[in-house]
Amino acid sequence: MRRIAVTLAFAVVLGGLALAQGTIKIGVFLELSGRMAVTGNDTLYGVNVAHEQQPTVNGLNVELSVCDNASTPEGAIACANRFVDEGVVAVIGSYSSSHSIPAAGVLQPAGIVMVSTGSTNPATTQIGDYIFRIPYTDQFQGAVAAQYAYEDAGASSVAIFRQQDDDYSVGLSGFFKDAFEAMGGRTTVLDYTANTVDFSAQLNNLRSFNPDFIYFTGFCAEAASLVPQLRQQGFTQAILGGDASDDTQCPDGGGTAFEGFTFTSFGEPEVLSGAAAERAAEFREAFVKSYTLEHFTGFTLSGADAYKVLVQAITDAGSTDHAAVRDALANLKDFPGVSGDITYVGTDGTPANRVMGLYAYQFSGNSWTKAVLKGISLN
Amino acid sequence: MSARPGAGSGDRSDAGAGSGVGAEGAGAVRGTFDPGAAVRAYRPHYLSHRVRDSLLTLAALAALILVLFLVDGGASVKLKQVFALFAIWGIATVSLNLVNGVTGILSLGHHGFMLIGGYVTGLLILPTATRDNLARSARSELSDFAMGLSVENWFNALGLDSLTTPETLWVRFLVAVLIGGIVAALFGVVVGFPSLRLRGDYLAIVTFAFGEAVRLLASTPMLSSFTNGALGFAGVPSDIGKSVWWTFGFLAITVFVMARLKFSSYGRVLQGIREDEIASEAMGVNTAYHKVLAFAISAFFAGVAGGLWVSWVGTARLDLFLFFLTFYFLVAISVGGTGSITGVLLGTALVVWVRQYGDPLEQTYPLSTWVVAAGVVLVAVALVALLLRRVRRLTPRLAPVVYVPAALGLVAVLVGLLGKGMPALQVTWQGFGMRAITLSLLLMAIMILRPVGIMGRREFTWAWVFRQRLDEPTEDERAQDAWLSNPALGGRAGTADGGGDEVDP
Amino acid sequence: MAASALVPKRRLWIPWLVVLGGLGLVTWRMFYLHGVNEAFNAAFFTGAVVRSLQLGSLYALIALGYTMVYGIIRLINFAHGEVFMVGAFAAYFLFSRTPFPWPVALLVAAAIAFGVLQFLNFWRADRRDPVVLAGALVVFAATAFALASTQLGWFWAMVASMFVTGVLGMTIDRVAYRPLRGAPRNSMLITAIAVSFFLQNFGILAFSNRQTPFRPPSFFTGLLQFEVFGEPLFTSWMIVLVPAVTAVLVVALTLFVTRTRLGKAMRATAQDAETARMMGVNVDRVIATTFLLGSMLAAAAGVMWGMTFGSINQPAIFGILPGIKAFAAAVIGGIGSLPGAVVGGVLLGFLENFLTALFPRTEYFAGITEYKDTFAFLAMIVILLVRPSGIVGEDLSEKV
Amino acid sequence: MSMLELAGVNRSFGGLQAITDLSFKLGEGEIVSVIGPNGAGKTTVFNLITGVYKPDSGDILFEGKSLTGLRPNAIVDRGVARTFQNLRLFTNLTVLENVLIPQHHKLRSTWLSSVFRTPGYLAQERRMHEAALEKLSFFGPRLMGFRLHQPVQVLSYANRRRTEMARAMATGAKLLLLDEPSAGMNPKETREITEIIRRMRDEGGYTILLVEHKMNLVKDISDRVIVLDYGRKLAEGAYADVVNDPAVIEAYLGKRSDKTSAVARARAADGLVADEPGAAGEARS
Repeated sequence: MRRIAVTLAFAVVLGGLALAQGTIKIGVFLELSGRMAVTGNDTLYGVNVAHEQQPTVNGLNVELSVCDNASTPEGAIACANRFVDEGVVAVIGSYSSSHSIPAAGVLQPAGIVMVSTGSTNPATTQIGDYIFRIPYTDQFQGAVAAQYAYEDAGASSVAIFRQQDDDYSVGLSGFFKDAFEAMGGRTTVLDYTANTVDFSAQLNNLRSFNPDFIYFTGFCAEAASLVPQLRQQGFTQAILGGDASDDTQCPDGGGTAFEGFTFTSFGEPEVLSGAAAERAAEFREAFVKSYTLEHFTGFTLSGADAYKVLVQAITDAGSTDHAAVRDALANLKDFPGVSGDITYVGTDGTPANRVMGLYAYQFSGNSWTKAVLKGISLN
Repeated sequence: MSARPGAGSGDRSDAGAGSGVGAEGAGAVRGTFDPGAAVRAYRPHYLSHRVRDSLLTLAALAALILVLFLVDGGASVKLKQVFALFAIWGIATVSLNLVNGVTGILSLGHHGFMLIGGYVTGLLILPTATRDNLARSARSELSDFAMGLSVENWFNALGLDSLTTPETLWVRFLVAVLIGGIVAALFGVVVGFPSLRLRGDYLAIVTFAFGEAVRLLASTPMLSSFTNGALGFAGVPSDIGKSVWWTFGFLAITVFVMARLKFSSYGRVLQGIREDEIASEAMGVNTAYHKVLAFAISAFFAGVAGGLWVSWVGTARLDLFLFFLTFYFLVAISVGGTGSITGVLLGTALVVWVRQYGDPLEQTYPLSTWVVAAGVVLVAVALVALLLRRVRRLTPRLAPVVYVPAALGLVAVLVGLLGKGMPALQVTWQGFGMRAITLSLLLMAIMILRPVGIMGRREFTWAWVFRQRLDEPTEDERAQDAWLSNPALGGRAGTADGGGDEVDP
Repeated sequence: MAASALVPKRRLWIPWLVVLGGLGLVTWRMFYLHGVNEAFNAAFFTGAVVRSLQLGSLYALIALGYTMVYGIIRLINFAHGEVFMVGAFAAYFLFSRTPFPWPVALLVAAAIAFGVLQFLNFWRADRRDPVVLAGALVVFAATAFALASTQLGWFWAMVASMFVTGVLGMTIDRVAYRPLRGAPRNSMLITAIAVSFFLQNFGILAFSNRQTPFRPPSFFTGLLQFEVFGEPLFTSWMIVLVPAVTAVLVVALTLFVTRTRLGKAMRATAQDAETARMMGVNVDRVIATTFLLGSMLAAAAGVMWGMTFGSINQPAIFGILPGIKAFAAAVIGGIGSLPGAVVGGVLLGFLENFLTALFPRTEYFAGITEYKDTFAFLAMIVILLVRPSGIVGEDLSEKV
Repeated sequence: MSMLELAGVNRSFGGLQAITDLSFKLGEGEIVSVIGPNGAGKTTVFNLITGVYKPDSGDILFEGKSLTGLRPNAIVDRGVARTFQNLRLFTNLTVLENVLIPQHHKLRSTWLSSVFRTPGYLAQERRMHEAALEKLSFFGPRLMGFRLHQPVQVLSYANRRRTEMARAMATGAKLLLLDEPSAGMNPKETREITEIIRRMRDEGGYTILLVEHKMNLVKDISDRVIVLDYGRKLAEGAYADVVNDPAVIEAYLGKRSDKTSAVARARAADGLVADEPGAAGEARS
């Protein structure tokens, strides 16, 4: 009888608490449709799983307000405006710099914290002090790649393939070029535009330069045409790609041409070390309960961490005040994220020294898989 | 006073009215016609309703300002920016309409002009802090010369320090957007030149090639010292582009200029070129000059729209200026009414609405929902077709175009509703690109069913609201017409045919 | 009247001068380049020529569809690039997703059988002819069975994709263009743009929103090595396959247009649709046939494009650039003229490929590769301004 | 000095010699008709004079100055305007607008002052309206009143012809080239148009060159007639002289030895000399 009474009382208290509990909103805007929808959705799944793991903060329910930016800048702005209207506490998103930057232009003046999950363009966090990101910048990636090419691959002359109408590619190839030339190597940049399929002209230029290493900074769509053509025309040099090459469909069309194609990308559980690796593996287990493994990429971890750092910052701030959340986030130090430790102290909103993964495509039986080579980072 | 051209009043009441009827039976004693009296008796129609029209226009403007006031002060930031976006795209569509609708040249390179205006404006108003940031950044491709191009620097050099404060951003923006427009207009002249030799679809393709080539060239080393290549520049001040008042102010100026132009002698000539270019030339019209002029004016306002668009987004980037922009403008113009400024604004509102509030269309739904939706659309198509056949009195009323979609649609609805449990129909499917699909289907439907668009070539006028027709004969005129056709029947006015076409004896 | 007054003034030596002068310049440039850098040897230039021919053949196949439609109804079929895209995707599905489940197989087989029905129709000229109906039925049964049970090889995938895409072309004509016959040209062009946008986005909805791998048999993609003057020339068998298939299709098309009744009706309609109609030509059927043939050629180009370049890009952008460039090729050659499309396509292939091989990046020169995509547009604008009828086309200017 | 002078004009299309060594003169205030069988090159003459085509050789002088090489609009500036055989009106525009457009080339205001409706522009616009109404009133009340605001496409064929003539007059040209002004008109309307052409000369002071097939119209108003055949001038002179010229009769009727049937010859002769076939209809009304 007494137990029943206690249980009842407990239930009443709990129920009352639940009723009294307010909700806070966190905005999520990602490329859920349009040309970047694959990565956008993968990221959203990561956010969702992290949300399931930590649905409350400071005793308040967190409600995700998901908005699709349709992979367009004006869609991103529409989302940002919606968040301002809804009075969200903070915003997660977006994958592409093309969409993060316009939205940051809305959120910074409105004083709302934004944590980008995939924007690697340095300009994003330069917009203001309310803008943060989870990944490394292209500067970091370029430097890591240059170090790899020069030291591990022993290259002294590198041909860089650059998509001239894409800022990610232009930025990354520039940083690589600077870092590689600073080490004493020679580079040449070969430009192409989006949707190029016939690379003969670029290969003609390549022939006279005759490099000993090739760095590809573009996207899968073009790599899928470029790499087989390189091989067909007798270029046997090692090729390194950036994180935009991270897609197992990438090598699918080129026969065996992609064998040995390496690329740097976001750290997956295997490349992380110590506690971070365990956290990531744990998260992956949670992830496969709701989604299939093929959706688990570095961007998934990035999305999860964006949610986690925000929850941590709101907890630290003890309130949902925008400025307090920002201050708490800016003071975040050694946060145990699933994609590695995250520290915002003393940075412009980009976490310090992140770990990247070095991967290679391997042909196994009937399909291509992504093989983990190692985790790399700047020494 | 004799003819007062459709010109005097400042409002748009002279829009469709143009000028009016008045020669009511001027000396219409049958058989005698005094030309002098007819000319003297001519009087623009709107003069009789001038006060009413002005008052109504003022009231409408006041209502618009009230709405803007509510939107500006209201809670929803999104609504506010949708309004601003409507105004910006409205400037672009109304200016494209000058070439596409009024002059009848299909221009597909409007996004190219917007790109030019946008980049120029963006570069000129980039704040010094952002500029320094860019200069420090390792990746900037901007040359020092381009870095120095800043309205703020110019004002400083001129000693106008009071105009370099954040509060006076609008002054700098006005200067920048003016320069952006002028540069775009210069390119408009350049693009206008092929129009001297080419006609119709060839010209459309050349303008299309221009729009694409501008974007491709903007990222090459040739221009990247000004455009910063593909990187573009972030941090363009958004205060003007996101302000409802400023954007609607620019829209008002654009509409004012375009409406006045359309109903001036120049506008008539441009419409003449649309109707028949060879005849225009044979009537002394310097078609080359006027086509280039139309391109230049249109490009100027496109440049202004580009500047505002860059300001609205806050960055100047190449992927803001893809061909889809011109496509949406084309949808707005064609759906609203080719050549009609009010119609074009209507179309723009529709396009902006679908673009900004159409996200439910692109969500993930089970396949059964999609099948039902497709079925409903097909049934709607059948109903519209049936209605049209009724209105146009076509037989057989139940043509294949009616029953085929109807049958398919009904089957789809039934399958979707009854087969809900079927595993094949429970697969979820995301409606990628449904907004664009909707708009392109709408465009197709409009082109097939009503190629001139909802408003046609008409403008919204008060005379139209009050059903005042200028082109319908008065009783006297009807009688006279009948007499002209056949004097023997002259007495009985009612027998003459209303259209007034002569009936051969 | 002097007889000489009747002879048109034509300076026949000018084209020859241009061609020979150009060849001379090219030869000089090649020797110069070889002097600058040993890498630019005969094998290098031979490779550039064959690759130009390969790319040019693909452009030519697409351009034929533009030129045929333009010749018949004076419409720039903006959606043709997207038809090409659908052709590539159809082939992809037929090629790597077969065997299909039965309902899909029946649907696809119906489309193919309808296309075949049209072809039998060319021959018998009556759709109710028992031979035609029986043929279509046999094709329907056979294809349905084949699609549901086996995986198609690239050749049969290409043929099937050609029929599916051809039927799509006819459907576009029936639904979007036929109601607009006689409407202003601008309305038709705007509709074509709308169809193009529709297909792009429908492609995203239905196929995928990312690039799709196209797995050609490794026989075609593997490394193939020749010796040219002792220097190795690396290439693959596609270099032979593409021009060969193109040549076969062009010859077949030419035979069709010149030798068959329907082909003659087609030429008559191109000359003057009204008169052709009065002479008993079923103009609508001729136009539908034009769309069918043009779309089939585009589908063939799509398949070979996928095989050549290994993957096909996402539907929203795949068709745009090849489509527009092929249109430029058609204009360069002379729109409305079949040989013109082939000449223009091959010429564009050489412009994009051989020209960049002639001006590669050297120590002293940054190269012209960055501007490669604008060549087609620039060449088209120049041709339109200098000789609007194109290289081999006839004059289409308006009569007063 | 003659107003218009063609001196040895030649023009060929491909291998076809459309106009061969054509010379004639036109004095001020004259009404001259150009007649000839179909395909004789009458419309080509108009196209050559108005600059649509350039002559291969020879010269066209208007008031002593050469017109060759000028663009059509520049030729209108000089004072030569035309109508078209198959009506080229601005069909979606109103009658009034159709007659205002040809006056635009005389407008001396920039587009900006037309946007801001400066007094100078408004005054010109008013004058343009007056002139337009004046030209339209040439045709009586038919094109006045509500018709001013009707789009041309709803007008009857005859009214369109009239609008086109008014439009040509409104250019301010001194020389009008009328290409079959009475095509598609019934006999009553043809008589009316004959009268109007005469009034255009007498009251408007225009010099008129016309191409016409209806011989009674030609007979009634022409001061002179020029006969073309296969691009050459067969004959020139007063109507009565020209129609009796054996070369002209041969051009129209063929040679005696021709196997043309008597009926066909009679029909052709009907068109050339007799009143037109519509005479019966006229009697009925």
